[in-house]
Parts: sequence; structure tokens; C-alpha cells
Amino acid sequence: MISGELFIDLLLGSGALVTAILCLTAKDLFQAILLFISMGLLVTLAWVRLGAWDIAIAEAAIGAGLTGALLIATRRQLNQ
Amino acid sequence: MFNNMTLSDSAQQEADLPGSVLLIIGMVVVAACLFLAMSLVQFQSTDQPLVTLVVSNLEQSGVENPVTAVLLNFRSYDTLLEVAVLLIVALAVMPFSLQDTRLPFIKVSEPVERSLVLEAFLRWLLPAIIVTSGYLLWTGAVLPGGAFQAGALLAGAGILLLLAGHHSFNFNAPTARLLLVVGLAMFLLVGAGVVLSSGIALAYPVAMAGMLILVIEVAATITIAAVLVLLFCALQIEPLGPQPNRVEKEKHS
Amino acid sequence: MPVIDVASLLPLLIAIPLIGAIFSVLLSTKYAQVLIGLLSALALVLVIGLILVNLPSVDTEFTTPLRYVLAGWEAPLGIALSLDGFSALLLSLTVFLVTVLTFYSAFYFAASPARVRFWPLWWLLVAGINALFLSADIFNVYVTLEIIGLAAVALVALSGNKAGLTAALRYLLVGLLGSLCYLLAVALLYHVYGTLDFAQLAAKAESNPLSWAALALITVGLVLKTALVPLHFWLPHAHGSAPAPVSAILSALVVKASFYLLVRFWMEILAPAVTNEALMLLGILGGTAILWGCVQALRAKRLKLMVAYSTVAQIGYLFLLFPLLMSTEEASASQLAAQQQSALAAVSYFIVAHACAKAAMFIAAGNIIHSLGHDDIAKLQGMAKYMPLSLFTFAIAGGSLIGLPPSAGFIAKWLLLNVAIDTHQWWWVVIILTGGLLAALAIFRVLDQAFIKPEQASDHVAPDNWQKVPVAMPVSGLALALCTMALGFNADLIIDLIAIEGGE
Amino acid sequence: MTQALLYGVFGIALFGIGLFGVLAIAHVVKKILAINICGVGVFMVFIANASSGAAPDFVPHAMVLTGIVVAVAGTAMALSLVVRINALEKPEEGA
Repeated sequence: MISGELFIDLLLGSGALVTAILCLTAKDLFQAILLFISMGLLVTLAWVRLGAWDIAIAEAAIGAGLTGALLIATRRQLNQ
Repeated sequence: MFNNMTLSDSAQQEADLPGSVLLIIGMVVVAACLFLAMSLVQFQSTDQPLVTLVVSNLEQSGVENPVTAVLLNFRSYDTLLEVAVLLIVALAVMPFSLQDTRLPFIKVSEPVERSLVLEAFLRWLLPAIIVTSGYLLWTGAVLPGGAFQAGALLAGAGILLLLAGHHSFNFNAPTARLLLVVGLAMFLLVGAGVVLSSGIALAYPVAMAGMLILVIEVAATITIAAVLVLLFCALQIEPLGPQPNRVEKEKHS
Repeated sequence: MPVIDVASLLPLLIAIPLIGAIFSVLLSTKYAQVLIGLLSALALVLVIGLILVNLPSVDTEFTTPLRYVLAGWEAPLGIALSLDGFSALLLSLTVFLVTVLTFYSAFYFAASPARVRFWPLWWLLVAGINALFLSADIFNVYVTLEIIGLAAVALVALSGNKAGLTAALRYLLVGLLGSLCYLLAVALLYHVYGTLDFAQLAAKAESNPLSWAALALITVGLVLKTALVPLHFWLPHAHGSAPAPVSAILSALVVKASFYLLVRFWMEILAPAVTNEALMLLGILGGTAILWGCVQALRAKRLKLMVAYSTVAQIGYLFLLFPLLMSTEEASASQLAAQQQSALAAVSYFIVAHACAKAAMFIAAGNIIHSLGHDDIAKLQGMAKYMPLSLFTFAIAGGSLIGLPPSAGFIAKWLLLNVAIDTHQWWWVVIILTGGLLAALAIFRVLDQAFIKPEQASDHVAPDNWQKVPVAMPVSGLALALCTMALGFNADLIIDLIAIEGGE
Repeated sequence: MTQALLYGVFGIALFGIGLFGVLAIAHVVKKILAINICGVGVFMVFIANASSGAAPDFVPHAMVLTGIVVAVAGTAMALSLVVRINALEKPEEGA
């Protein structure tokens, strides 16, 4: 039987997988970027679950936050 | 237009990749991943010698947070090279022009459109962010956090400042170039300086380790923040290349 | 008893270029940057000279590599630098080429605003290459790979035109993907063996599925970066559209850096996981690369593109090392070790010969572009009259690439042929000879245009777009080309250095 | 199946998705996204393995922290190249 704890992990992991697939299949670039950022946030939760607090902070700030900001800035340039 | 660019030039493979090729790529990738996953599952995990090593040497590292100890003491050489990576990226995206070297780093100007909300927000938020990033840096010695997180936060403040429109940064100014290299320079300086006392590069004397790590981290935070703001500037404001062309085009139209 | 502790000099090889980079960022005037460049190169030469002089010779007891434990933390907790014969050879090659190319770049970038960015990136790239050759830690190698990759991309992008930027972007994406494959392998290896140190891994490594997976991932990642056929698609344009000194260092050293790592992993670190079939596969890819690269070089319309395709072919020769490492049932362990040693010596010789020749060629091509503004092979008629030194350089370096005696390229191929015959793998002999023939055709196609048709020259070379290059530019290329000749006469130097590793 | 193994497998799956994306999608920015997804997968394998023992192993944590910064650096460089290429392309098409 799957315990409750493991169920959360399963949910987080498959959530990250699904958002990753959606991100790569999205037709619109902006949508893809938003999905990428949300995958970053899901992964941040996974880091917390795995006890990696330092990485969770770094992922939220740099991995999802900064990369997302750079991506959105790029998209604005491309669409101008 | 956008599709053209991505298809014809920048893509490794054409967009209209035939379905059969996609299928083959997909099958290869899936097979490789299955093999990896299977061998990972079958592997009986052994003891990890580094877990005890990190814990037993933590006292001599000068910090209490084990991740910081690994990053800035046990494996500080990796972090030194990582700061060099940041410098490379900064140089790669930097809008170089020889004329700008004499202009000051921060230019204050009247914004084109004022956002009162953002300004009021900034007046309160900016000091708070700077204090918080200092706090993150300080606690990095004990709790999760450290130079990279603090640098990212500080960069956030810089970017907000930029968005408010009052200020613009000129990264060719001597001050800016100093900010970009100070992290690497300080790291090298400390790493070489400790040779005098311990005889080994990057080996801090135990008594001073905490202080030296903090010095390196402060310098690294400044560089990280500067590089991140520069990255944002390079993408956000005007692209580096063909400004003359663009002006011409506007004249024509 | 050596006068000084040689190992303590190792960090200097990384620190000097980093310091050079910092100062070239801070002092961005033209002469300051050149001065910093020459001083850094000089310092590097001094340090590597001291190391080589104090390196124990083959006769003495020197079975373990030099080791310097950084930060005072022994592996597996800390990171060590190490130096053996193979890495000492590659480091000496790096320092030598960097010195010549620094001298060349001082003139090449004299009038170009790109120099402000070139010099710091150049020294960061050199720091990365040196750090990679010295590293004894698989994660540290990842960081050095990224330094090399990102600095190389930034240097390729210096050209600033659309072709250059596109090539740089493709190069960057390929490099990032390759590094990630490598990093996943690091994760697996660390999980299985609990250490990141080369020597400790080599002692613990065994043949199990995770080791195979790690070796496969490392190989795919590094082959992408080394540009072995069929993963070479990014190389010709990246090397062909970069500024000349950058093309030279990319072809001469950067691709060799990832090849060096492949050798480390296949011969030492993960040797137990290696099978004969896998070795053969790499050999076949290498053979294909030789033929494919030569054919493409024959078809190339631009001179630099032709030189870049020739790099693809030359990389193929390097990969012939792997099938020559194969064990056979009748050979004893000591015989196998001797066979592997001679194969490695042949390939090391090849690396040095190709590095000098290819750098010389790119310098010659760079001079031609500098004065003509193009490098269209069809429009090079009679150029030998105007640029005798550059074309002479091109001819000598070409001779070495073809493998004409008495060049270093000849000795390298000779050694390789010997090992192939000794191991009864005669088919490589056919491929090596065919490759030499095709390379000769490609080189003579250019020389034919440049030397033999002077009467048509006046029609094609308009004097008004003709720019004279400072004499130092062709001279530095010629110096490199002559080195390939000098190496041909002094083959023992390199073979002895490699033999230092023989104790293992 | 333990938590560490579960995340390890998820990490490999993410790596695979990213790898397929890089190879199959032509759009550069999406290729860059795919490479980042690959990276996240690799980091997940690292961290999952680090938590497989009784006590967490902090060395992989430090390595991943380094990896994240390097990944962002590479991404930023790629995006800046995309923007520059795009800027060079526009005047041509407008003319």
C-alpha cells in the first residue's frame, strides 16, 4: 500500500512531469514559460520534501524566478 | 517572422521533422531512460562515506550550515570556478562600447512614465530587500541561505529600481566592472593569501575560517547581484547589435 | 630530490589566467590589455617550464601522478589537482599555443573594438582549459567544461554577424546538452561509488549496469563536445565563423579537452566497464569521421570552413585510439599495457601535431581574410604572390595534416599505423592512408589556386580592397607551422613525456 | 519503493522528456526550456540519491546549488544570443 507521505511525493513528481510535458507541447510561448515556472515551483516543493532547504530557496529564487524573468524578457523582445 | 527565425537558423533540426524520425528518437530516449531507471532501482544503495566526513569536519569549517561548509570550504575550488562562470556570462552579454567607459555607473533621470504605486512601493521595499539579503547572507553560516540566495534577492532590488524608470545602469563604467570582478578577485585573494599561514591554497586557518568565508561571501553576493542585474538589462533594454540599422529603419518609415 | 615542490606550482596554472582575466576587465585600454596578456603568457611559460624541469624523469621512481590537495581537504571530501605525463603534455601544448596565439591576437585585435571583450574571455577560456587538464575530480570537471564551453561560445559570438551568432547559439545548446549528460553520469557514479575523485573511482569501479549507463552518458556528452561524426554538425560553422585566434584555439585545444576526458574515463576511471564492442564502435565512428570530414573539406567553398571540416576528420584519427586499446585473448596483461601505452603515445603525438598545424592554418586563413575581406577558395588565385608567408604557412601545416615526412603529422600517422598493424587491425591502415590522400587533395586544391595561377591574379585581386597585415601575424603562424616540422625531428620528447604515465 | 527511488525515477523521466524536447522541437526558446527541464531532472537524481541514506548527504546539495547557477548562466547566455539574432534579423525582413 502507498502511504500518505509517499502519495504526496507521487503527486508532486507526476505533477512536475505533466507540467514539463505540457510546457514543451504548449503552442503559445508565453504559456510554455508560465508552465515552466510552475514546474519550477512544484520542483521546489519536491526539494523541500527531500530535505534540501538550500536548494529549495535557490530553485525558487534563481531556477524558477530569475530564469522565468529572463524568459519573459526575451519573449517581449521577440514579439516587439 | 518569429517562426522563421527559429526554424531556419537557430534550430538544430527542422521543425517539420518527419514523424518516423520523431518516433525513433522517442523510442531511443524512452529505452535509454528505462534502462537508467531499471539499473537505478536494482542498485542496492551502499553507505555514503561523505555523510559522516562532512559532519565530523563541520566544526573545523568555520560555519554550521553543512551546505555552506561544502560550498565555501571543503569544495571551495568549485565555487571559485563557478564565480568565473558568472564573469564569463557577464562579459558575453555586456553591451560594450568604448565611449561609455567614462559615464557613471548609475544614471538618474526623469522616467518617461511614472508609476506612483511602484515608486511608493520601492521606497519601502528597497531597504527591506537589502536588509533581508544581508540577513540571508549572515544566516547562511547557520541556516539555509547564503551568497547565491542573497545575491538573487539583491538583484531583485536592482531590477525593481530599473523598472521604476528613475535609474539606469551603465555596465561599462569602471565601478560596474569592479563590481563584476570583485567576487572572483576576493576569492582568489583569500585563496592565495591563506598560503602564507597554512601553506595550501584555499585552506583557511580554522580560527579565521568563519570570517574569511564571510568576506568571500559578501564579495560574491555583490558580484552575483551585479551579474544578475546585468543579465536582466541585456535582455530587457535594447539589444546590443544593430542600433544604427534600427534608427535608419525608423527614419524610413 | 627536487629543488622545489613541483606540486605546489599546479594551482598557479589556473590562478595566472584568472588574474589576467580580472585585470583585463579592470584595465580596458588597448595597451594595458596587451601588456597583461603578454605578462600572463610569460608567467604561464615560466611556471610550466619549472614544472617540466622538475618533473621526475622516466628513469627515476615516478609511478604516481603529482597531486595537490586544494583547501587541505583530502578526497573524497575535497578536490585535488593532479598531473601525469599525459596531462603534462597537454598542458605544455596549451601554454605554448596560448603564448603564440596571445602574441598573434595582440595584432589581430589591434584595431577591433571586440578586443575589450576578447581579452578577459580569452584568459577565462585558458583558465578553464588548464583547470580541466589538472582536475582530478569528476564534478570539478563539469564546472571546467562549462567554463570552457561558455567562454568558447562567447568568443565565437564576438564576430557579431548573424552567421556567427547563430553558430554560437547552436554551439552553446549542444555544449549545454553535452554537459548535462555528463552531469547525470556524475550523479550516478557518485551514488554508486560515493566519491568524485579520479583515483578513488578508478580503484572502486566495477562492471555493473550503472557504470555502463554512466560511461554511455559520459561518452555521448563528451562526443557531442568533441564533435565526432555523427555529432559533429555544430563544429564547422562554429569554428568557421569565429575570429581567427578563437578558431585556432577551438580546433587545437577545446575539442581536445573533451577528448582528453574521454581517454581518462575509458582508459582509467571506468576501465572495468569498457567492452571490446564499445571500443570498436568508437573506432568505427572515428573511421567514418576521417572519410566524411575529408570529403566535406574537399567540397567546402570557404577556406575556413575547409579547415574546420579538416578538424572533423582529424578528430576521427584521435578516436582510432579506442579500437587499438582492445584486449585479445592471447595477449598477456603486460603486453596489453604496452600496446595501450604505444597507442596512447601515437594519439598524443597526433594531438600535438594537429594542434600546431591546425592553429597555424587558422592563423594563415585569418591573415587571408584580414587582407582580402573574404576567404572564398575560388577567388584565391595568385595570392601566393601577395601573401607568401601565410600561404607558405598553410602549405607546411597542410603537409603535416596530410602526413608528409618529415612533419610531425607523418610521425603521428606512422606510430598509429604501427600499432594498427601490431594489433592486426589492418583495415585502419586503409582508412588512415585514404584519409591522407583525401586531405592531400583538399590542401592541394587551395595551393593550386594560390600558387600555380599567377597570371590570372591581376583580374581577381583588386588592389583597392587589399590590406597589408602586420608582419607579426604571418610570422606567428609560420612559427607554429615550423614547430610541426621541428617536432617531426624530435619525436622522442613527446613519447618520453607520455611514458611517465607508464608506471600505472 | 522508497521516496529516494521514486524521485530518482522521476528525475530520469524529466531528463528524458527534456532530451526528447531538445531533439524534437525546433523553436529555440523551447529548446532552451527543454534543456532546463533536462537540468532539473539531473538535479533531482542528485538530490534523490543524496536522501537515500539514513542522514542526508550535503555534498550533492552543494553540487546542485553550483549546477543551478551554472544552468542559469547558460540559459541567460542562450537567451541573449536569441535576442541578438532576432534583432539582426528584423531589419532584413522589414526591408
